[in-house]
Amino acid sequence: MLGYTFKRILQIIPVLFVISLVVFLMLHMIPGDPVKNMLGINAPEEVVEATRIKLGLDQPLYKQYIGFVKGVFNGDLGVSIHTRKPVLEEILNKYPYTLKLAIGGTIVATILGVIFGIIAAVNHNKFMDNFIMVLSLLSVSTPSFFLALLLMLVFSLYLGWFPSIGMRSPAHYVLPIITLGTQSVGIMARTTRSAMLEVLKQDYIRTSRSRGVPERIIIYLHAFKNALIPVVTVIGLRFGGLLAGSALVETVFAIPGIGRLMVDGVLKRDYPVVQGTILVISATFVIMNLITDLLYAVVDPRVKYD
Amino acid sequence: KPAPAAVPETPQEEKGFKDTIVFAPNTDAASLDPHVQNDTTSEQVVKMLYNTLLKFGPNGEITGDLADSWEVSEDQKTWTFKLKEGVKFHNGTEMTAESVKGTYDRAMDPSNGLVVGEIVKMFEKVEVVDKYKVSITTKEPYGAMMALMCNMSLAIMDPAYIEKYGMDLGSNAESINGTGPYKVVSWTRDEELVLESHDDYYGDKALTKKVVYRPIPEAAARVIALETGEVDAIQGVPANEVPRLESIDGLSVYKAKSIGQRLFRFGCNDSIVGNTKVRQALIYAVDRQAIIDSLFPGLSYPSTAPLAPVTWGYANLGEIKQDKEKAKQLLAEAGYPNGFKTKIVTTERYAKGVELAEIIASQLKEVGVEAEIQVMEWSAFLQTIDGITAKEFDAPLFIMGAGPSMMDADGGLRGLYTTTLTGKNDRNYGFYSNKEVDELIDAGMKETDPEKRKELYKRAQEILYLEDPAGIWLFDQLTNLAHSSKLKDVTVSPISTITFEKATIEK
Amino acid sequence: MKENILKVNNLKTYFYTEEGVLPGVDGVDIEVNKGETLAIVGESGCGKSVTSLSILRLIPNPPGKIVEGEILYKGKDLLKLSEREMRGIRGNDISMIFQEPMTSLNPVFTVGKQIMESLMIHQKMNKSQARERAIEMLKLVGIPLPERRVDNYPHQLSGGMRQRVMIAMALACSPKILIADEPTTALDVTIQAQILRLMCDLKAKTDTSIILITHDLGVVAQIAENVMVMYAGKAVEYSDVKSLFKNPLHPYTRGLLNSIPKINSEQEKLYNIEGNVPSPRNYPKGCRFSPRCDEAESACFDKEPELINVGDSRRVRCWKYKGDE
Amino acid sequence: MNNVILEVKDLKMHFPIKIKTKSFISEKKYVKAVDGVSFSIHEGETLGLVGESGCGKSTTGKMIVKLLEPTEGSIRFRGKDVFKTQGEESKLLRKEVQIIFQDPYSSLDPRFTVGRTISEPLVVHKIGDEKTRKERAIKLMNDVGLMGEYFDRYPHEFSGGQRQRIGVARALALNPSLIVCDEPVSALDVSIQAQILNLMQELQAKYHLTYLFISHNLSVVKHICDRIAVMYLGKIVEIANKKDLFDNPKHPYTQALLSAIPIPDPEIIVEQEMLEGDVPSPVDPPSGCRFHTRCKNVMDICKKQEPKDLNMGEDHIVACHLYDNKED
Amino acid sequence: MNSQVFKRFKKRKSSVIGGIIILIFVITALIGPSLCKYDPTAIDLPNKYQSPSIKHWLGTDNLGRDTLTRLVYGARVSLMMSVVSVFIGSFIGIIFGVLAGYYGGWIDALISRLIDLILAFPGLLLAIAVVAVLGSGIMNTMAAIAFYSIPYVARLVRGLVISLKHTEFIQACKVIGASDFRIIVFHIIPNTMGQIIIDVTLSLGSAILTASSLSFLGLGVQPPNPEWGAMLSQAREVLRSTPLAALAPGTAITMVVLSFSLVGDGLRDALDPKLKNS
Ligand SMILES: Nc1ncnc2c1ncn2[C@@H]1O[C@H](COP(=O)(O)OP(=O)(O)OP(=O)(O)O)[C@@H](O)[C@H]1O
Ligand SMILES: Nc1ncnc2c1ncn2[C@@H]1O[C@H](COP(=O)(O)OP(=O)(O)OP(=O)(O)O)[C@@H](O)[C@H]1O
Ligand SMILES: [Mg+2]
Ligand SMILES: [Mg+2]
Repeated sequence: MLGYTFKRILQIIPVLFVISLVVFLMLHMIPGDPVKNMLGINAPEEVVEATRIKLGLDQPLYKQYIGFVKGVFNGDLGVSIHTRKPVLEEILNKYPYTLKLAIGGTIVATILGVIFGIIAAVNHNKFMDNFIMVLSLLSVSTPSFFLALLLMLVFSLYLGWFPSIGMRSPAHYVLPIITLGTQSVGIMARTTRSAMLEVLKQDYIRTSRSRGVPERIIIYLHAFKNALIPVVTVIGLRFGGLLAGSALVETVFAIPGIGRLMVDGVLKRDYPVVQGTILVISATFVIMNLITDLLYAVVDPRVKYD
Repeated sequence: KPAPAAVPETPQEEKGFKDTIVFAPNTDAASLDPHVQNDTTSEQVVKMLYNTLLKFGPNGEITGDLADSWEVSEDQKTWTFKLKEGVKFHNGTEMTAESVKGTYDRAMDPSNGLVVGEIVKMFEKVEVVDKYKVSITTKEPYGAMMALMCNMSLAIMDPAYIEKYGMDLGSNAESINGTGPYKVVSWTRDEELVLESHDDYYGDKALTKKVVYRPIPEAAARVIALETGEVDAIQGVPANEVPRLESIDGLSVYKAKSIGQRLFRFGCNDSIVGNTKVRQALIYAVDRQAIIDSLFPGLSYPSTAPLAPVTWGYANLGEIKQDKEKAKQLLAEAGYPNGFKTKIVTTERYAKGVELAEIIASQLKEVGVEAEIQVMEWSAFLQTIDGITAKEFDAPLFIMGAGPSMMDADGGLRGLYTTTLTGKNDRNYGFYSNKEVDELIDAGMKETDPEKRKELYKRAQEILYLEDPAGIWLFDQLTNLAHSSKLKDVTVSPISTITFEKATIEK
Repeated sequence: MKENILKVNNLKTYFYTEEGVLPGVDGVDIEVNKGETLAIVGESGCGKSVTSLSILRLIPNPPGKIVEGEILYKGKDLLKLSEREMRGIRGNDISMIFQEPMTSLNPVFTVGKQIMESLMIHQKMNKSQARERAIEMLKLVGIPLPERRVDNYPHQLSGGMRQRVMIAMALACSPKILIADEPTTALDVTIQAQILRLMCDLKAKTDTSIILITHDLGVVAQIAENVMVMYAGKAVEYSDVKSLFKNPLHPYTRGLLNSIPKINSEQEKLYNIEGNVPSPRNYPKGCRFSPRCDEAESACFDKEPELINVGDSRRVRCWKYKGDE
Repeated sequence: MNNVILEVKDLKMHFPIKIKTKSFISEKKYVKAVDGVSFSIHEGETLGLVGESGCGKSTTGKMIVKLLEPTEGSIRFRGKDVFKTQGEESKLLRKEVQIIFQDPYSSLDPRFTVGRTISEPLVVHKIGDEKTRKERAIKLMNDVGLMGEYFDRYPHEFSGGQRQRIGVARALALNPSLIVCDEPVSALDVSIQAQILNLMQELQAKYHLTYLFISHNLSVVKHICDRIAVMYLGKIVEIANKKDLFDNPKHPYTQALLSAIPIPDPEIIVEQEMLEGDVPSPVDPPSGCRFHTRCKNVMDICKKQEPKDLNMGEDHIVACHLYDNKED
Repeated sequence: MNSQVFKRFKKRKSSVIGGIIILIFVITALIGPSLCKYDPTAIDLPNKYQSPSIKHWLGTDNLGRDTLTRLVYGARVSLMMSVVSVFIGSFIGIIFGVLAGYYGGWIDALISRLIDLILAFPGLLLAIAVVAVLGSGIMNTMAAIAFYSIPYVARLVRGLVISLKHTEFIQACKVIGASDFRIIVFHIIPNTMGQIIIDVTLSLGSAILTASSLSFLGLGVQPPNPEWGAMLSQAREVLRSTPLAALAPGTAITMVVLSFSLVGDGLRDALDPKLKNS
């Protein structure tokens, strides 16, 4: 298992390498000049040129890329064009927020989604099934920025239960996590539901019944443990989705997260920031998938890594 | 204006005041390096932290700030400033002539590639006369020199910090050492910037101990945060929310005149729009009042010149009312009796940039001009508008925000409307070129007699505004600030910066 | 004489589906004696599994429902028990093994845990007792190194071993009746032989009654005492095994016996029953075998025949034997 | 009758599989599904191939119809190496060798009507026009005992036996000479199985077909085949004609196999010789004779040395050390 | 068979209701505009931000345009956009998926790596990047959404094809000498359609959501097109003073996206062979 983990982590490197290359090329395809963006519309041409040279943006693309890769290996993601701060520092400052959001969201989504999915599956095609699925899909079907505003209105302004913006206390996390988490509840519920439906049809469930195992144990132990296998995959995938989707939620709730950093970076053509954030987000995603794979071995004895 | 300040002698807390003001701008400061900052959000913080040699008084008159007195040489080229003594930076070191020289030398060094370099282009040298006296020599006489010395970009920094932090200066809390009424305590980017009053401030000490900046990018969220009381003041209230907020007990909206104007500039390289009559026609086709009423009611008023009234050198040329007949007639004279097809380029970066374009397009349609709207993301917009040749330029009508931060006509007109010589549009984005305007602006720059200068600029404005127009000036903006009614004496400058050096907030 | 342990009377299990009501089992009587093996044979879809699942009330509902009949186990009608009481019967008094050893074991639990579960539920054993018993059971079914195998997951075992585990699991609580639904169909001949041998041995040892469901007449001949032949949801013939093979009465039984290739005799051409097995969606009127029957007469097409007692405890559902009564 | 239509020589099929090991590099291992199989089929005969699940029967069949390319060895059809032909010739070969699969459910495209399924081979080989194809398809349907009016029906409307007939008709469409039958009746009910077996025999006579009949059911194989090859773990252990094999099985595995068959007659109590244990994994087959782990007659040599094919007369070939000395 | 699917589908009430809602929106998109008396783009400044009235059932927006009219026209834009983009994305995804699944080997390795790569990429960012490269606008938004959905479809199809490839009927086709092209076009693709349709239905909803996210970032559809996401995003800052201007498009988006999900789920239940006979 350890060897496997190590091997998988090594495998991540080429993936990240290619991702960084793709990001790099893509970014440079996007029209827009980071220097002008930074210096503002009134900046004189000479200053723009001087700055460009200073930032090394006048170099041929391949040299810029090599520089970037070299930097990465030295733990240096470059300096933000916009804020002049080291990208790594920016990311390290902001990543915890996003990570907390995404983890919180994943936990909310998983717990709610799994419970909903089981209830729906057990009541297949009955009222409860329909009701629960509509309920859990409702939030996914609402644009997240809109949902965020609605939640803020209701829970911060009208009810005064939670603060509206920022991330300064645990209470601040509630609304953003709910917004982000509920974006995945529907998918988790759907996956759990169909996994449960499928598992409940399996022969071994019939076997358990034939042995007189109480239905409760069959559903929550025998069936659920099997249904968990596809659900675990989705947790991994959704985690990546949450990371990416956090940009909007962070914007509305004024959270200084990495998602916003990334989107702002694209909008400002802050190449180093975009490269850095994507690298980190992709790495997280890939690592999350690795964790899911390892979790597999926990929930499914048929999977063995060594 | 907010009510007068509370009596400053007694400690604020005892008198029922809070010691912290929480303010939500729409973005975080990009940089707190006076030489680098070039946006309002950064500038207003820089203003809390630093001082310039001169400053604008409450009525637009120029008074001394770090400089006590100043004089200019016979040839109008050498300015000597006598500095206040005993001014302390936040870290306790004294501000001296060396500080001024160190600061300006950094600005003037082209290898630093600083935006401020453009502003100090006319400086020839900066010399220390004695510990509290410094002289600046310009290459040519410069009419707007005093206004220039008020510019926050020329705020005085600590050379030791310049040495220590180089280009990182102003990118984090530790690297900031100013003379201003507040100093930085902590700065978590995009989350929180905490300022604390500077005990050794040479002027009137700040009345509130702490000012916290908490940027909220989303306008609707900003309003909610104000309503829940999580923040005491917010910048940039959506115009349509103003009446509602005003009607809420305990909230107020403060509006101040500013240098800001919104216009759609002409791309004079365009074969159709290049025609003066066509441009005049388009100007008459637009109904400014309707636009204001629908998008910025109470937050703007129709422009009356290519400069806002608060700008030095402004000449009131009157509001241009919509006149469709005249527009059609001018179009006919220009050879387009049935109108033509054109394009409006806009960006969401400017408030309601898209809606403005939509309305103008619909108003142009009424005189037969079909305008397609192209909305661009800011970076792409910059790329299409800035630093390209006439051949590449393809924006017959494009949105612009203007306002000279020096509050002087020179800054408002020179770079923007004088003929470019480089082949690229530099700052004259629309390739506007009028010989007379070029001459007038050049003369205005060199003239040091204020009255004569005003005359020159008046003529230039007449040409730009309507005779051979450079753009459709729509409206002059008010700076608005929605705040808790307990917050008093916020300073809002004509350049839209919001500062709290005199502000108090009741419990 | 023979102690009757299970008696099923006129069992009818229908499926209420979108295509209408499907009579999966449509009137079946079963008698199982203590220590004996009853084989149920018949073609695919004739209702063998539904019959066995009905006995344990494991028919998925919806769509299935036992609409009529009695299932008397030791005189108690299982259909009248509460779900809770029924759970006490399942796995304890009557247990079942299924056709697919590959899919009938829960892949995420060790085989030991699965065997132990029944013991802990029914015999109220604690963990260590149950484990001990599980190991004992594994040994009983001939699994080498049972102490180690007990902690294996199903996927670590071969098909034959899994079927042994299934048997161990079914026998763990010493049930009175073991229902085996095609226990060897998925296995290779050599493995099948092992499993059948095991079942016979166990039966002799534990005096368990077995209901063996199969479509392999060879298997029937080897290990059953009594046989019930099903066709299209109905039992068409009851007999002891020797008489059945010697003298099949129902034309279907006869056809079935004739159409299997005999290993120990040469045939040029196999006998074949023309036509297809009818689908429960539209069973023919009259005798359900009539459309395929060589000997069908007009009466056969009109009216469903009764079960006719033909002596020696043999019963057959065919008009031909009407007169013999 | 005696000319060889298909000759298989030293056929091997090793499927690569990745086995993750403790070290970093995953070791490449192989499933030796077929590991040196040789036999030949004569024109018009039926050769049976029996053996336990996973011993490589289907893999052999698939190589013969070119669904798999062997790792080693050759398959000659009427003298031509199947895997060396190209272009037109290869296309012609395709017509000659067809296959019938076990599962009547998954071997038909659920979205194709019966008619389309049966005429598809004709379309592919551009034989005839639409009208003649339909005529031919209907004739084929009649041949296999399906009514022409079923032409436009979909597979799900048929029973398993009928579907298997459709599969047979499709295989016949191109007038092949050799048909590989991969367990064509093992998914069918006994009464239907008899129908299909009879049908196949009829068709063989009518069209002078040659069959390679793969099955694990010895009774069926005995019924339909002329000669029988017994496979164990990727190798053929014994080939003989039917009578020889059943009357006089040489290989201990064949003997065990035969005795394991339940005889549908309660009067006959066979003295079963039980095979203990399971079939070993084809990834790491036992050394020497692959059967030695389960063989009742195992000798020392069996563990070390692989037995050679021995001819016991009358084309009765067996690979077993028991008969080493009997070779002359 | 289809009638069976339909029957099973009908068993799920929420899906049926979802289907009806979508039908209503589709009909609205098709014939609604001809019933509207207002021009969706005609600016009427004096009448901006009106509350609902007999004249303007859902009030007006910031430029005095009738919200209901814009909603109705928006149905056309939003639905068309999602359908076209998902269709294009799926089409390309199917091609890649089939190539990877059917041919295996290095083609598969290449395409699979590519898919993994794109999937490891924050999805929204991908859309942003595409729009940033191409510029905003309906066409480019569609391109972005299409691009965004390619890897998902490709991955799905690849899996389906791999399992289909080993089925006996595909093997039978090979044996009769059918070309790869024939096998792919006539046998493999039609047999993946059921799953693809489920996937497409589910994607249709997320396409509308992606479009609205892009609008939120100022990268969406260009005015004066009444795309729902753009409408919502424009009206969000006046959510308080003129709630309907935001609630109307917001609700429309939620309803349609939800309905697509419900229909997709219903189809999955109805088409999934594993869940048959339930
Ligand atoms: N869950 C169900 N829903 C609908 N019909 C069912 C269900 N289960 C069984 N049936 C029907 O009941 C009939 C009897 O099925 P059963 O499984 O008992 O057959 P069988 O004799 O066991 O066949 P096999 O030999 O294939 O196992 C079949 O026609 C089948 O279609
Ligand atoms: N594509 C493949 N990749 C890897 N292994 C394979 C592949 N196909 C078959 N095998 C393996 O090769 C061995 C022989 O398989 P094959 O299908 O030929 O057996 P068989 O004799 O037909 O068995 P059955 O009676 O179960 O059909 C098995 O162990 C199987 O797992
Ligand atoms: Mg059954
Ligand atoms: Mg096989």
